[in-house]
This record gives sequence, C-alpha cells and structure tokens, in this order.
Amino acid sequence: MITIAVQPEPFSLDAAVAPLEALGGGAVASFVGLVRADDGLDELTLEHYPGMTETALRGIAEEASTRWSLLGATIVHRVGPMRPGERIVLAAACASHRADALAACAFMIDRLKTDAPFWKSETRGSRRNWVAARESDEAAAKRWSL
Amino acid sequence: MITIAVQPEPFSLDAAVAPLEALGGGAVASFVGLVRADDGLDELTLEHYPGMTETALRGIAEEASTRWSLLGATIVHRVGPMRPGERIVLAAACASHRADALAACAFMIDRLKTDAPFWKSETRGSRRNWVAARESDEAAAKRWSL
Amino acid sequence: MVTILYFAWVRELVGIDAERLEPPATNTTLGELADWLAERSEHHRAALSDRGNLRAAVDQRFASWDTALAGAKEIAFFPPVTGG
Amino acid sequence: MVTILYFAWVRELVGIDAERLEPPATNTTLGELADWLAERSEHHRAALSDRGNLRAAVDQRFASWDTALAGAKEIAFFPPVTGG
Repeated sequence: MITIAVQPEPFSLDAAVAPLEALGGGAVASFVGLVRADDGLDELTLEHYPGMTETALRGIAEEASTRWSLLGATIVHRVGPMRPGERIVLAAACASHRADALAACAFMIDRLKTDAPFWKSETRGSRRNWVAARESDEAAAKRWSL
Repeated sequence: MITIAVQPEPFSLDAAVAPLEALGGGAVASFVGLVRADDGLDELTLEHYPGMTETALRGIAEEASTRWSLLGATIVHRVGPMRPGERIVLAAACASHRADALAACAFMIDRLKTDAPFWKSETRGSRRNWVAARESDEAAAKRWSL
Repeated sequence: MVTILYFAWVRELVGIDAERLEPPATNTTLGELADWLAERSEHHRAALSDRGNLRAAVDQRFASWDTALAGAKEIAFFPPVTGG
Repeated sequence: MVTILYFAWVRELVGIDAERLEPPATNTTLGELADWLAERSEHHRAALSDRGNLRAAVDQRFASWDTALAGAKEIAFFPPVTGG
C-alpha cells in the first residue's frame, strides 16, 4: 500500500501513520523533517513541480517496496510557506520486521532529497534566498545505488 | 534531553514526539512496535521489572546520545494487556542531521529488545504462553557493539 | 508545440513560469534545446547558461543533456532539487 | 537479608513473586545463590535449574552467574527478555 500526499496543510503524525499501523505489520518506522530556525530564519517556502512531484514520490516509495519486504509506505510532503518548527516531510514504512521498516524509511528520505522536484527558499526579514543543493545529500542518496 | 515512560496507557505519537520536535533539530526519526495478530492472538501482556526497566531504558537512550549527535531521545514502553494493532513501544530521536536520528532510533529499538527487562505473554482463547527470546534479536543488538 | 516550464530561481531569472514554443527540428537533444532557448532573451541566457547548476526534466522525468527530445511534450528547467 | 524477585515464567514456576532471605555466606556468586535457592522447593528447582534459559539481575543490573554478591540487596531471576 503506497500513499503519497503533497499538500500545503500541516499533517498529523498519528493520522498519517494510522493506515500503515492498520496493516498488521508490527513495525512502523518514520522520519519527520522540520524547519530549522537557522540563522534567524523567518519562513521557509517549498516550491514544487505539480504532477512530476507525485510521480517522483510514488517512484521512491515503490522502489523502497521492491528493495525491502514492506506492507506499506507513505510519503507526505508539504509545499508553500512554513515557519521554523513546522513539519516539512514525513517518510514512513510498515513491515513485519523492524530492520526492513527502518532501512526503507532511511532510503526514502535520502532519495527524496535528490530525486523529487522540490526547491526551498528562505526568508529572513526582507531577504529571500534559494537554498543550494548539498553534495552530502547526493552522497547519501548514492549509497543506496545497487 | 532524555525522556523515558513506562505506562499501561496507550500513547499518541504526535504528543510523544512534540517535545523532540521543539528542540530545533530538524530531524526526528521514530520507530513504533505494534501487537501483531499472529496465529489468532487475542491479547499480548507485557510484564516488566519496575525500577530496573526505567533505568535500563534510560541507559539505552543515554548510550544513543553518546554515540550519535542527538538533541534528544525518547522511549515510551507500554506494560500490561494489549490487543492486536495497539502500539507497544516507541523509540524516537531528534538530531540536526537525519543520519544521526535514524541510526540512533535503530540502535535504541535493537538494544531495547535485549537489554530491558520486559517479558511478553500471548493469550489465544484460553491458552496463554510466554514468548521465547529470539536469537535474531541478540544478533541485531550485537551489531552495535563497539 | 512544446510546453517549457521554469522553476525556482530559473523561473525568477527567465521571468515567466511557462511558455509554449515550437523549437526547430535541429534541436534533437535537451542540451541543444537549452542552447536555443538561451538565445531568446538576456533573461533566458542568465537562467540557462550555467549548465553545471541547471537540471531538467523531459515529460516529468529527470533527464540528462544528451536526452533525445523526439515526441517530448513538456520540458522543465530548474536548479538542483532541495526538498525533504 | 536479600530480596529475591522472580519474573514471568520463573515467577509462575516458583509460585511467588518475591521473598526475603538470608543466604549463607558461602554463596559468594550469583550462580551459587541460584544453586542454593533451587534446593528450597520442587518449585524453585523447576524454575532455576535450566541455567541456559535463565537470566538474572543484581541490584537492578543484568549480571552473569559468576557475579560476586557482596553487599547485594535485590536479586532477580527471570527468562531472557522479550520486550520491544
């Protein structure tokens, strides 16, 4: 069972993982990325490529389901403006064995950083700048290459 | 910040990770273990060693905080009778970098399986049996040995 | 006709988020299309000339500069992604 | 006096969850104490004789059978743990 959501609204962790927990797998691993208040950040804005985003996220969740024995995988990604402390993204996996759920969750968030069309811009006071991609994210995603 | 709870009551994931999310770390990884409905299970009962349990869980969270760069770690473990589908345990870690949060979360749940005084018994109809420890859990815990 | 989309600072530099164009048939690869687009205006040039910092998708799939464009309907240019 | 605690099926086999005892001074290790306790009743023997399937803690810390008991106040016997 793969669930993908791209939405401006905040999400509840309990609500987002409830369908995974109902699959009877016994193990649910999840990762939540939040807006950090780095250097006086006022607002983070996520732009994305509607249509391609959903396809890319679904592809990441499907690849996770191929590589590990999963009962389900869920990715929720917010778009639009967010404040420090707000959740940006959730990657969650349900499996019968915890190792599968944990590895799939790590895989999905690593891949999401490099393989999904999102762009962050930061606002501090009247200044706004686009966040640069990080080589460490490329390296983290590459370690999953077969 | 280390938070340990051993309680008969169910717990909310949102409520349990809220203090971790408030630490400003940007990355929160969590693992939830649930009661599986294996072979017609009616009820799972968790017995524990009051006093030692809390010490053992705190020790696991403290070791995670030593090994990875964490802002906080939380372990919540239920005791008493539970039904299939209910949450048994939560291990969660907050870090500035997702790799630290994910590794610490995996470490805590692996260690919890072998290093905390809990015992599971299963009820099916009028039959009750104690769950045997699994060698795979010993192996999973040992992979973290320095 | 092909739909060209721009995102993030590429969009801001070009000054528009989409345009519908008929590229010449000599543009057989994504790289050749980017070169042709860069000629359209100073804004296009500013956005599309630094190929090392530019990424693209053909029909909503990430693509390299030597990707063939035959039959492509939607082509997007954008910076390296920074989601998650 | 030492508090002896039993958990899970060890508790069920012994038939009690705790007892306060004064073990002889010759019991210097956890293993010797287990041997001495096993002599107290058929129930104790059934619970404590299969050492391979038995674990223990001294003053709320997991301990091996050769752990010295000097000064110990609380000793617990139980099966291998199955939490999480």
